[in-house]
Amino acid sequence: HDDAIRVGYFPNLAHAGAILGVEGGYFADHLGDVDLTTEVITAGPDAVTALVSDKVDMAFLGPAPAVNAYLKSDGDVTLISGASSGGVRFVARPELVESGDFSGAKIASPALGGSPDVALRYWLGDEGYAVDVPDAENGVSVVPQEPGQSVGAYASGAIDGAWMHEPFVSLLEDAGAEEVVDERDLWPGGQFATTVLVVRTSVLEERRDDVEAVLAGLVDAMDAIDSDPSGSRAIVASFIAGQTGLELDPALVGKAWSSIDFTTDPLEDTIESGARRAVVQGVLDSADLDGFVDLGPLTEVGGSE
Amino acid sequence: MPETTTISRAEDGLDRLEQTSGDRPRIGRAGLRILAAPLPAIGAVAVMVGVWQLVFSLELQPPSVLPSPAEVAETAVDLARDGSLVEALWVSGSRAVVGFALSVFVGTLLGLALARVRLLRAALGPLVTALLAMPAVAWVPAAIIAFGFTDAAIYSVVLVGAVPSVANGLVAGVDTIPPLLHRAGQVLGARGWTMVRHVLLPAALPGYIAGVRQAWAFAWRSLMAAELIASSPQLGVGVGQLLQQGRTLFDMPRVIVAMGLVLLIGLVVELGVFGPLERRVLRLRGMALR
Amino acid sequence: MPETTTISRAEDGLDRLEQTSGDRPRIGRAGLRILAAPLPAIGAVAVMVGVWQLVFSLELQPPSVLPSPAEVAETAVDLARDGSLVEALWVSGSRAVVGFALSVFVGTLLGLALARVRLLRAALGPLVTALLAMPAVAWVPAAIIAFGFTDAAIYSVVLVGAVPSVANGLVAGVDTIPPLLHRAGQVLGARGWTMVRHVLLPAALPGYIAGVRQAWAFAWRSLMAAELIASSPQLGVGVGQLLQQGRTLFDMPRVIVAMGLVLLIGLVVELGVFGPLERRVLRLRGMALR
Amino acid sequence: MSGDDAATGAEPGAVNLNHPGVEPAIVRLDSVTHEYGGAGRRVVALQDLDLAVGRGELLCLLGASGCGKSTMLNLIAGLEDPTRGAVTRPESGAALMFQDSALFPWLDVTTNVELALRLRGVPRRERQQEARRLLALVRLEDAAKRRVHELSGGMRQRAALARALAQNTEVLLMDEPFAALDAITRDLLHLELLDLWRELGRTIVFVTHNVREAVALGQRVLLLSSRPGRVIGEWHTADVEGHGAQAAGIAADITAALRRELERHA
Amino acid sequence: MSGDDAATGAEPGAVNLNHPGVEPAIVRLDSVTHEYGGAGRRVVALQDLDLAVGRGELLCLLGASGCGKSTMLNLIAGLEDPTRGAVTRPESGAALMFQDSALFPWLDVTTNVELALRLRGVPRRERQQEARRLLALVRLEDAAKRRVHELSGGMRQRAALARALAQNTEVLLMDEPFAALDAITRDLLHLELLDLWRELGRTIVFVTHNVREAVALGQRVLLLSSRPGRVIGEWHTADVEGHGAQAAGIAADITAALRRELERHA
Ligand SMILES: Nc1ncnc2c1ncn2[C@@H]1O[C@H](COP(=O)(O)OP(=O)(O)OP(=O)(O)O)[C@@H](O)[C@H]1O
Ligand SMILES: Nc1ncnc2c1ncn2[C@@H]1O[C@H](COP(=O)(O)OP(=O)(O)OP(=O)(O)O)[C@@H](O)[C@H]1O
Ligand SMILES: [Mg+2]
Ligand SMILES: [Mg+2]
Repeated sequence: HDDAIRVGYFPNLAHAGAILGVEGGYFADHLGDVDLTTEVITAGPDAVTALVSDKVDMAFLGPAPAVNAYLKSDGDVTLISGASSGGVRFVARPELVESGDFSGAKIASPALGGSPDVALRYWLGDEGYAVDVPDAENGVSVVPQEPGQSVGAYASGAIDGAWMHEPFVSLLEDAGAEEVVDERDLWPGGQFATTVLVVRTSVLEERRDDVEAVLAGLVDAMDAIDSDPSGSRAIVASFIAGQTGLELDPALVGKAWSSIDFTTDPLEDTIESGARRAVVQGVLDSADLDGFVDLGPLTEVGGSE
Repeated sequence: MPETTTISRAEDGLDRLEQTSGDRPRIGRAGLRILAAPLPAIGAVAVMVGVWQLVFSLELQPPSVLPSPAEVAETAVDLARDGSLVEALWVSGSRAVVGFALSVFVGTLLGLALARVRLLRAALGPLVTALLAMPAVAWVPAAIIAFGFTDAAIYSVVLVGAVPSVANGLVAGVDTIPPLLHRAGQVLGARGWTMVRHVLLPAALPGYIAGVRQAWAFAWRSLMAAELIASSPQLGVGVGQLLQQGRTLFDMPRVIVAMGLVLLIGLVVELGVFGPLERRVLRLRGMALR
Repeated sequence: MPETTTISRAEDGLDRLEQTSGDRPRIGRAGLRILAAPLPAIGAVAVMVGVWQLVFSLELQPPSVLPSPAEVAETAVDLARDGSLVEALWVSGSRAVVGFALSVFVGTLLGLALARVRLLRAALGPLVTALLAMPAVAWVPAAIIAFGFTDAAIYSVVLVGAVPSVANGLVAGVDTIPPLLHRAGQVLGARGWTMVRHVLLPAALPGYIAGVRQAWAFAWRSLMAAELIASSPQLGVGVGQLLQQGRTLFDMPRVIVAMGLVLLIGLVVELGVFGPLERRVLRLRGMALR
Repeated sequence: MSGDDAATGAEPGAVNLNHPGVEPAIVRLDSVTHEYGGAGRRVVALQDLDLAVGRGELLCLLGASGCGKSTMLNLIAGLEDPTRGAVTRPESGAALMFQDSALFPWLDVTTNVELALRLRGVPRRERQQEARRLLALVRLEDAAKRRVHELSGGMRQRAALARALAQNTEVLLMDEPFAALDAITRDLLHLELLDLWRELGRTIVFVTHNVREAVALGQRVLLLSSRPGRVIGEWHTADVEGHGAQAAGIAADITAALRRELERHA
Repeated sequence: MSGDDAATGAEPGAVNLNHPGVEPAIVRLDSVTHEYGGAGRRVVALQDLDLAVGRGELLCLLGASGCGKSTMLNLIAGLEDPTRGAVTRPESGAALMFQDSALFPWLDVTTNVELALRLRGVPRRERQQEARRLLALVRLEDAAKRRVHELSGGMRQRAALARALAQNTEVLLMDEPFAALDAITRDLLHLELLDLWRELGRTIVFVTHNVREAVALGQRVLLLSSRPGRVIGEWHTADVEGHGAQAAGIAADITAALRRELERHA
């Protein structure tokens, strides 16, 4: 097959496996003669659009958009690997953390129906708060918004806390917020999916070798992260800087990096339970993910599990 | 041989109605004309839907990417049933009207000041035009810092988006006033506000309407961005959020319904407000009779 | 008692230069005038920076939320040093120019068609105005579906944002042409294209320029949204991404630098292109001499 | 028709074709009615008007202000279509010099004239020279490079005249072309116009308020009534040229007819 | 100054103040020069012009097309400032009837006139009646509700006249006000204007190309030269009214002076 394989990913820390796979040449090594085309995407919806409309063959993205892509495309995509776990926490104003009472607070999440949003609402409900009933005695408002915006909103007093991924929670801590919950603590085994790799089902069927080559590259990249964390971190940080022109503060990168686990384990149970919660919250119509995950190729190349 | 033209207006059919009604309003047919005005536009939309159905039938894209008109209509009906369609129209529509009205007010004052005060024009004129190009999202951080998650934040983004456009339109309108009319006003003793009220504003009206029409678009686009500041129940779910939700959930029918709402509101405003207003203004001045 | 006015133009100081230069270009001083044109605008910007410094000094907001002018300047210098400032200006600037030029071309053709063909006007005119209000992000999915992550996707979003504005401007310009000039063209034997070329386009020019100026703003705003479709070293990092990155990490100095770039480009285009063009057109017609 | 007694010819409208020396009609209006405005505010500008202008004729039109003279020229030039009736227009179109000069404000005097030449199909090289010739004819050489807004009222009118002459059509319609000119310049242009008419055999319809001008210039003078506009008087003046007293007599006749017509409305 | 021999008075400009029956000057131009355009294309419209208009005078201005008559009225009305020299303007401003009617196209005939009344401070109730009176004066009752674009050229001019009269200022400047009117309507309006002048004691500066009109109307007639524009002839015509032969003689004089002036430039 002489068509290039097209892979999409984001320029952020949770995508370190993909970044390293490209920058370290691991994907290319395994693909051999087959060309690799990369698309650096900046927004989840665009990744889904590209995947479903056949503008990329595979994409790294969050579990919620991945589930969405699967459900909306009637199974046109298949989840074949995980890429990262953790790195999501709930931080809030110190006064609130101290009193442990969030009644009347405004808490930000990154996007309506995204995994952190679903987790936040679930947690709040679990704790006995009335979500989005601001007038109630124990009411809490969830205000989904762009993650970066929440930092400014916190600093100017417009929100009281946020349930988010790195590096935003670290930035919020810099602005004075304190940790309430590390989402890892809420999941059995301390792990839950934050980045996964999905592939167009037709590509998986027709070009299984190429898909397996990318997976093998990803496994190698994960190994490299394990064996040389600081070197990998430097490569990833410099890629992000080159891509976006944004030099991240090394201390921030270090802190965020250590709160993320890089693993090819898709942690499908956590994806499924996230989807079920989303259905309860009315974000999704169905949580029927039968056939979404196919770990055959990953097993083939010796990925974790 | 000389050519002979015989034309009898008595023979005019309904199909000549549009052509002759420009300078010849006919009593009794006026109502008919108002009802008939949106017909060609509706026809154009129908043709577009037809093309869309055709493309859909060719299966160039999977249905999840390019849904059929029927599916989108179904989504629209669903959204209408659970009230979110009406809510979105009401939330965004009322915000747009209020924000636009404020913008027209502020922009008109600013435009008048720019048009009349030479130094102000030199200092702020280029800045106002440059501001026109500022994307609405750029103002979002400032709006949140200043106003938090309130309607005030949304309105401030709308204002800063639409005011320069109104001001620019008015300045352009004033600039193209025939100097003779200005002089006539001077001779009649119009000064300061009376000059503005009785000469400059009416003379600049056609250009001003063109500017205000574009300002409506700026206001609406800014509103769509401002509505993404946050989706919170206090703020209500507008068309902007509907669009955003559709994008986030990769729900193409929802995206298309939201786009349809934008078009619908645009059509209603154009056919109901700007179009008739402009035609009236031009007709009374004997313009655009071609 | 009658009042007596004695005015000697020989006494005019430099401060009267602006006032008299409208209809009296002076050789030798022309160069001076071009150099002096941006001064008032620069003064206005300086005043704004002063106010900003004052607000900063009052410590109404923490410095992370409202950085000082000095800090922003530092960020700008850093970005300039590592070349990203120039890159952003170049990437977005070149895209804007190309996209805008395309939009003007397509929009002018569309506008002419709408202005001349009555049925087309009735069918598509309201739709074009309604499209004006469609936020650029709404087109992003369609652009990706059609073109993937390419420059074509970006340009398509820019076009669909700016073309309706150009077309509308031209239609408004044509609508406000004094009918007498159209008749004069008819009598001189101008028909079809010669009428358009020799009468309609020049006569509509002032209104058209006003429309094109707004279209530039639409094009630029759409570009800022379209640049977020994809970032890649091949495509380069534009002003839109710079702004987005600043927003993403709540890096206010970066946000403000990006906004400054938008303003800067806007000012350069206004002071270098639209302003002089408009003044020239109006002056040659004896308009806007007040 | 109170003005009829002042007319020297037969029934108005069809006359001129039987008149010796005038060729067959190049312009005809056959029971033309023209109305402006819609139901509520209809203005009948012309009613059942018959007119024939012979090829090569110089016809002067007189009439009270607002009686429909400009409307008639618009109909002949094809700028309006009659509400009822038929208009026969010259095949090659007609040049019309508007009552308001209607110059293009984005062009200077020379390019205004050159545009007319260009639209007529005159090659580029000849245009410049021809424009210069026409501007000299109307005594505007000095203002050749001025914009329209830099001209005085009379200069604007002369520029419009040059432009109309540049069209070089068989029929030339002139709507009060010399109203804003001083007596001497007007006399000069009368002579130029007569030269043009004689040498090139153009057909000219000339609207004026100056009765003496009409008598001096025209081969035939028509008087229009107002509300409704129709022909109420006709004078053949081709033969009175040079006969001062006779011309003065006709002028007095016409003025009297015009006065009667206006009194009828008072 | 080739026209001087035709003048009956002393040096132009200062004369009228010594002339019996003319009150002290209400308008003065003292060695006024007015230039249009910048360095490259300067046009000297008026040069070192002296003029004094007495309170209550009816002054007629004649001159070749483009000699600077409209410029002079603009200077007096305060629409332009002189390049050099001093202009003394009437305190209460001056009404100016422009050469192009300059009506407001967004208003109809009545509201155009009413606006002038309103800007003068006439209370709302009286405006309507006064506007109707003025429109009757100019014979435009029938077109009271028409828009400007629905008027004929002469009707537009009459509407502009009504508007200028509505201003009711001490000084009335009129720039070829009757050029587009038929002879009879013009005569009627001459009489109305003279009534106004006599009864209300207004000061009127009247620009025209019609020499006979100037002689018939004016107390004093000035002839301007062109390039540069200055006064080259002056005739006192207050006493010739009613004396047909004498008036005709002066008119012939003026025409001759005008011809000489134009020949000087040919
Ligand atoms: N805005 C202007 N810019 C440049 N030149 C001008 C301007 N207005 C008038 N002129 C010139 O000044 C001179 C005098 O013009 P003005 O209008 O005063 O003449 P006029 O005596 O009123 O002539 P007419 O009888 O033709 O109306 C003319 O040569 C004219 O071309
Ligand atoms: N566009 C129009 N709409 C309505 N009425 C009009 C229009 N144009 C002209 N009229 C009316 O038609 C009548 C004839 O007008 P026209 O311009 O032909 O008169 P005219 O003979 O040229 O007069 P003048 O000598 O004053 O120029 C007038 O009563 C005028 O008000
Ligand atoms: Mg007329
Ligand atoms: Mg003049």
